[in-house]
Amino acid sequence: MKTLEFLIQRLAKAAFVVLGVVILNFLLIQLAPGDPAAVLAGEAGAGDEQFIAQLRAQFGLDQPLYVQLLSYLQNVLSGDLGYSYRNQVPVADLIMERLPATLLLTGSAFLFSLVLGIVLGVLAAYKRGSLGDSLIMTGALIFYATPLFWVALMAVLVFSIHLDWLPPFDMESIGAGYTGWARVMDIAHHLVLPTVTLGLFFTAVYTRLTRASMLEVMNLDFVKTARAKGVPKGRIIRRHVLRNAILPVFTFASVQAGQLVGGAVLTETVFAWPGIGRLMFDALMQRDYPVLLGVFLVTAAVVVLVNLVADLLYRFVDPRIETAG
Amino acid sequence: MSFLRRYAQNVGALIGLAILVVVVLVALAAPVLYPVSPWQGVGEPLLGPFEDPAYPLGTDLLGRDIAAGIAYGARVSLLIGIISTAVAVVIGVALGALAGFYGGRVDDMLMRFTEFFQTIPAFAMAVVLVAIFSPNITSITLAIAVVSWPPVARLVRGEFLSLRSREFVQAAVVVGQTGPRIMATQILPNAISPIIVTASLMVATAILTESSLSFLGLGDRNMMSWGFMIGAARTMLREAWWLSVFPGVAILVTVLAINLIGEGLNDAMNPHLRGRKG
Amino acid sequence: MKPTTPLLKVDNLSIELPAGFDRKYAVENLSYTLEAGEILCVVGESGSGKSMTANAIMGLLPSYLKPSSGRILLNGRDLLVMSEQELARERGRTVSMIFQEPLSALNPLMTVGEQIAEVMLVHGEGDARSRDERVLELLDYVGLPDPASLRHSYPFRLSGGQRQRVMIAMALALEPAMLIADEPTTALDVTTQAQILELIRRIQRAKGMGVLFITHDFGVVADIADKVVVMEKGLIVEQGTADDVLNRPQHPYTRRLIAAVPHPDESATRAEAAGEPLLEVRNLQKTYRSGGGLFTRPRIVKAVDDVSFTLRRGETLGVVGESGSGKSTLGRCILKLTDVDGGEIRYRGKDLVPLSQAAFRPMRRHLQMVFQDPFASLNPRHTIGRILTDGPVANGVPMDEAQKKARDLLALVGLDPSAYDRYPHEFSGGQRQRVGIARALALDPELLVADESVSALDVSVQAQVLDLMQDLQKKLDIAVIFITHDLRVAAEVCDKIAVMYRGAIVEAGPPAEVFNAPRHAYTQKLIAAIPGRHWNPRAAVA
Amino acid sequence: QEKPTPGGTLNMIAQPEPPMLMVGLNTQGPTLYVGGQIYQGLLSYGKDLKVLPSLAKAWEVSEDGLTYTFTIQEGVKWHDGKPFSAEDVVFTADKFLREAHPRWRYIANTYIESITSPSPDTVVFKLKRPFSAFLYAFELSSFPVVPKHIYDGADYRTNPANQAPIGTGPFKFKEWKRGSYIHLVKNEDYWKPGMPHLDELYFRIVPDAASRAVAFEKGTVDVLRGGDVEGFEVRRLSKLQGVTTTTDGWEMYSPLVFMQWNMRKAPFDNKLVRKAIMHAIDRDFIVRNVWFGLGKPAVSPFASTTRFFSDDVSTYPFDLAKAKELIAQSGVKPQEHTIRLMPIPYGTQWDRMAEYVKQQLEQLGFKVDIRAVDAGGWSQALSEWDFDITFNFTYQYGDPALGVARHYLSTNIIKGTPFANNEGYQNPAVDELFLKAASAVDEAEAKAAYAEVQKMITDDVALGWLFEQRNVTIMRDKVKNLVRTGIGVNESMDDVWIAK
Ligand SMILES: Nc1ncnc2c1ncn2[C@@H]1O[C@H](COP(=O)(O)OP(=O)(O)OP(=O)(O)O)[C@@H](O)[C@H]1O
Ligand SMILES: Nc1ncnc2c1ncn2[C@@H]1O[C@H](COP(=O)(O)OP(=O)(O)OP(=O)(O)O)[C@@H](O)[C@H]1O
Ligand SMILES: [Mg+2]
Ligand SMILES: [Mg+2]
Repeated sequence: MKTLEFLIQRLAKAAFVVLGVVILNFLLIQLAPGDPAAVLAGEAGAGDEQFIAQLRAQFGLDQPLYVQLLSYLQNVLSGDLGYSYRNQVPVADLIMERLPATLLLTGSAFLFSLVLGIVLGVLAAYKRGSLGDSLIMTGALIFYATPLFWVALMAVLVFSIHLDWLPPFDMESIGAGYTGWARVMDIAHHLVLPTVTLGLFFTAVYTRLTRASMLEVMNLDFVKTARAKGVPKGRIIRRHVLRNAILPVFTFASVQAGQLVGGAVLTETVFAWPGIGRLMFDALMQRDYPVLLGVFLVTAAVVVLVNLVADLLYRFVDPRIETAG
Repeated sequence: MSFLRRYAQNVGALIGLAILVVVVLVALAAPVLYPVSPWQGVGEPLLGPFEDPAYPLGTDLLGRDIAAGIAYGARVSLLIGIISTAVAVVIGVALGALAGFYGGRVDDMLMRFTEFFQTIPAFAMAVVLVAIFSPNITSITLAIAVVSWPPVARLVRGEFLSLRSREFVQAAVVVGQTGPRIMATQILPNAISPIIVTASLMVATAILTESSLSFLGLGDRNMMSWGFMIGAARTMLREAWWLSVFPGVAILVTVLAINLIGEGLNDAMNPHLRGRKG
Repeated sequence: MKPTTPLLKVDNLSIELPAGFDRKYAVENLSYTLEAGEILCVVGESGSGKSMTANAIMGLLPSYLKPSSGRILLNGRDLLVMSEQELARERGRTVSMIFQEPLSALNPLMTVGEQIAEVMLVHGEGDARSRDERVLELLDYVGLPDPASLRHSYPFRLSGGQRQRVMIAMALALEPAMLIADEPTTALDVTTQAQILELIRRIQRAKGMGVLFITHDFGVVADIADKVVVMEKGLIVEQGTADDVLNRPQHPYTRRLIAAVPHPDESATRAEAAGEPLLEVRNLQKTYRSGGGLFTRPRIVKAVDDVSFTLRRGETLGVVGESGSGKSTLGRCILKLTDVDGGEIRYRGKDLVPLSQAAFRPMRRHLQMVFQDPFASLNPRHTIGRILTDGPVANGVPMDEAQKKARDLLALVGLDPSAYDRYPHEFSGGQRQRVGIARALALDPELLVADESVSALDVSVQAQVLDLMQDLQKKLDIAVIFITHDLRVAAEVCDKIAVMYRGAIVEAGPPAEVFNAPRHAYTQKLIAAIPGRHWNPRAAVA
Repeated sequence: QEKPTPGGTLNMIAQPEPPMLMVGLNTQGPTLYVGGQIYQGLLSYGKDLKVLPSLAKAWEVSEDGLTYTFTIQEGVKWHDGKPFSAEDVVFTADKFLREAHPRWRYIANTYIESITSPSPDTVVFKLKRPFSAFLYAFELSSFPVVPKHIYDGADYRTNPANQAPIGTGPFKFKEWKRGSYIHLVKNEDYWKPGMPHLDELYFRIVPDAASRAVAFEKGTVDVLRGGDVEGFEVRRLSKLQGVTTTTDGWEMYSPLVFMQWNMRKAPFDNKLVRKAIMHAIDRDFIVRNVWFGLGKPAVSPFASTTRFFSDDVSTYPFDLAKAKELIAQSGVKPQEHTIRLMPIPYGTQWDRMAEYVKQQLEQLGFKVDIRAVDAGGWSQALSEWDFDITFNFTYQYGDPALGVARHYLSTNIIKGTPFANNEGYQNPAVDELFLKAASAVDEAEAKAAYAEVQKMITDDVALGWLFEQRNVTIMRDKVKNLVRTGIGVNESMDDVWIAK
């Protein structure tokens, strides 16, 4: 019952936040110079006033701002994200076509960075002060400090061009016509570089966080209790420290999940990954507002959802939550 | 000054500080070292590093000196990093302090507002802001500030929330100090160390963000920045590696240094977390 | 006729502190023995090295603290030369330990049953089923209700006393020969403390264990000790049988400690303070509501329930009661640090309840407070001078005047004038509490609320601060509301005592009356639980 | 000649990803590239700009230059199986393009009297007055023929067929995975017998320039169109083994790059300043270092590849001293002017060029502030005349009347569009000469007028002509017959084949 109530409350809050994000962005976008009609005219390589006026009327851009906002909100609430000015396709179709790619990429980067980060962080904390610790932490620091696109360029140069191990871009072998398992393997193969590129920065973050959290928990009283019970060090780390230390890492990770989508803009650009990060960037450059707003709405919804799921999991993992409210 | 001593005990932090001092000096001395604008072509185009001793890091395709670019780029990167962080910290501290100190509905409202900003991926938001306000140093700095304040606000809120109920704050209430005064003189000084630590890391992130924006073609075209240099030369990576490798290393080293400093500050300011070597 | 090898023999143990500490050794040349079936109490002030010996025995010292000389012989085997693996085998099996803070000493993410079973598991004892049975048995043995369901609970669901019982059950799981208890009852209520002490004594007798019991409370020592070791600054200053040390203390330090033990002064009956009532509290109500949502009812706590009393100038009212009884809330209501749900608080006839914060601010100077924690109540970033002048300046006193006053106050509370420019961390706990008192006095208040103002201090320091407060009160004719959980302290310093229980005052009267002839059942229970009641420290040092 | 092998897949790059493939509604480069395989123009043009048949197999111009009669191909079918007829051409010309295509609208409204189809295989255009460039207005980007049965009476822009276009071309639309690729397959019912040779076409979407180079290098794509990769990559890739390059196939467009300044504002209202700027810029340096030799310094507003080009014009060789002297003469104090330089947001080479121009203008003493904008901002600023100086380029479309005149005619000073006379150049003599040349029935007459006009415009320095772009098409050797006409890779690839 409590969980259900929690769920309803959180969903209401989530809806509110997403709506807020949409309004905020809608207003923000109005500040941009140039409107979609001008961009389309520019792209068409020609255009006269009549052409631009036609487009404006068609997009409803000749309406006053509040009318545009209201009708947009109305549409959104009824599940209609509008029509892409530039592509002349429903925004929802466009996003749905590209969302899976981004979810796959960010999801695997998230898992990759979380798992690797935690493993490395635990190792570093366990071997605190050793050479291994120093190596891990130095590595983490360097990946933390390296621009993502730089890693991407280098990775392509080394692993695709020189070593020819991994495909440098695309999500799958186009035109190869793989199906079933072969296709899965093909996509997995293509997924490696972008995942690692996008994930390395966060791996560094989680490594550092895990290590700090582990060290902090190791200082807590109950660890001393466990030692006093005669629990061996390995078991103390696994059973007592790790579980307690990982919770803050998870919390942080769930908040950070959204940031991965931001990083995906760059990764998708370099790796020609057909995701919504790139869609957003193109839509922005082309003033394709409905698409831009749609992407923001969907990413906001995804982020909120991820946080919600994380909170729910948290309630199962940490028995204290329920009373803390 | 035990704080300084604790800081000085941390070798990494000292190295970081030394590097940053060098970077700052280079930034300050740029106009003296390279009196000609870094945009001015001075040598043969596309000289490799050390091909001509006058241009030890080589030249780009317009014959501009890479070394000069890196020196001037230090100014821009540091400027953007520091100012955007300062702005973000001011916004974050103001909102976080109000939310944490007054709690209740004020807190609710401010935190909802913060959530709007946190729900939008920071980098995507920065891209949109810069594109909308057209890329120049002001819009870039502000965009980075706008996307980086929420964590500060949350942090400060948390600190204020917990400090608010501390006895010395209650004592200030009891002796009759007013709310704003208590926030400014009693609570803030005690919340300052985590803020400084966070801020130092934010400077590093801001430098990275600027470079990523430049990479996407959203940099200020009048300011020679490291990110711009990489962004401009990235497609030439294989033809002329030095164009992007040197600024890349500059970013890496600077961000690394700032990080080391941040961690050093963190360790020095939170003695109980200090890891002892055994 | 003693066996040749004692259960535990600490022989000439010294532990060096890292550079930069105020003394060279945490403990120095420590020697004592503990026999099976004996309770050895280690007493001494905070920082005297009590815990350090216990940790050394368990091999739980931080890695940078190494015993520099001496031996710790457990059943004749030197623990200091054992490897970590060997030690781990001994811990929990031959020697167990329980700690002061029962919440943080349990893993928050494991059920208590799992945590108890783990002791047996890591020592390879029994199989899953037999361990389960043993857990139930143990939980029952330490007096926990409904073991079958309780073992699936997480620690946060248990009360402090229950958690401490879990700790004890865990320590007993393998029936060790020796138990170390490091201040196991300090975090508990007197009533709970009494139960736990009783439990430990019972088990010790039944199992014939040797117990090393660390405490700073002589009352506890008087109740349970067979032998006593008194420590000061890392050194043993006196040791012997309980009777010898308690009743015939030799060392001046021991005598000083014992003299400082609060003890109700039965003889003194105070003159009823006369004059105008300064503060009248009538039917005060305060209810906390928390949580609650669409489907759940909020948690409602009546923290202050229909409380009324009158306080006159120069009078001291002691408010006592167990944790959570609403004492602090009452104090907070009077100082308007929280809003009130009903009733009146009349200060000089004027009701404070309806006043807004802004309207009340000018009156604040008359009602001041001394806080509990001398460490937390002083802003670590302000100098003592700033701390003392902030109040007057906020109330419109010119800076130079405030500064002069602050210096006077330092002298008044017995601090060096040089304290003015120093920071709180440069002072000891007792000194800080003096600063806290000076801060309250800086505004010339008429009423002082002292919420557990001495609980965080060592007994001897506590006695000094109490003396100071009584002294100042007489001198300045201030009314004091003295909040404490320690009946002995209240009885020593108060003119009147009010006993609170679940938000209500269940009994009130002069200390002698409350102490000697408690009427309410709760008061009776409270008094019965006071440790060391049968021992008169005054007689010991007379 | 070798005999074509049938079959095979050709991989190419669509960069940037086109908004749609309906050529009638969007004439962006990639739209034409992909759409050109689906739709076809009425005519096509050779590398020498000779008029070639496409959907029209024959054409006739009356003596007075007022009547144009086209005979269309027989047996042509739309991709949905419906027959193609003259009615489709009339619909395209009179309704669809008149409404949706700004360039055609201008021609139609200015010159055309009537469009009729007297028989199922002929279309007749009657003009109000002679228009010598008329025959050049029928290639793919100017006159893509669209199916009447699908668009007549429906809203053009929201027509579902825009998503699955129906044309007459050699390839049919199969699938478009946005952000990933566009897939076209062989049109089995294509009207040229035995064609196309290829089975499938893939146009991949690879947003990053470096990745595009990698794609070619690794053999993922077989063809790089001009602009797909940056200049220095062209140099590197063309040296690879088994790779052929050509600069052919751009004759129809012959893009010419220029600086566009706002002549309404100081200091650009001063002719001497404009001349000084021309002298201050080393066009050779730009072509060599910024564009890696892929171009030719421009001397005239007309591309040297076009018919009416004349080199008898005022020239402005690189000469900083002369430039400074001219500034001194002009009376303008450069330090008082901060010039906003707005680069066109089309890639890094354009940015480098902006930086070079900035550097040169600063040598004259001006302060220069580069204002980076994205495509939206650029269009807007240019359309609203809110700029000091920017870059732009023009396609020639085979005849000055179509591609060049629009930038200089004072009648074309229209707010709200980025491709008009945005600099605000006004010279009645120029207006008149352009008009005269366009209406000339006699080619020699036109030539004389155009020569005169080039002289005048270069002397006025209406724009700052920089260079003629030489776009390079890079392909694997196995790709045969790719660039055959003056519209290059936009031409239907019906005769393209891959050697085994
Ligand atoms: N982890 C530690 N690192 C360094 N010094 C320590 C540490 N723990 C204790 N000390 C020092 O060792 C001395 C003895 O400390 P110990 O904890 O044994 O005192 P205690 O008698 O148990 O005091 P309390 O009553 O406050 O628990 C003190 O001076 C203390 O400052
Ligand atoms: N801010 C609060 N919100 C909700 N409940 C509270 C709050 N403060 C106190 N309570 C509850 O009110 C009751 C009385 O608390 P109070 O702090 O007055 O007790 P106390 O007698 O001072 O206890 P202690 O001796 O532990 O200090 C307790 O049950 C406590 O849990
Ligand atoms: Mg201790
Ligand atoms: Mg209390």
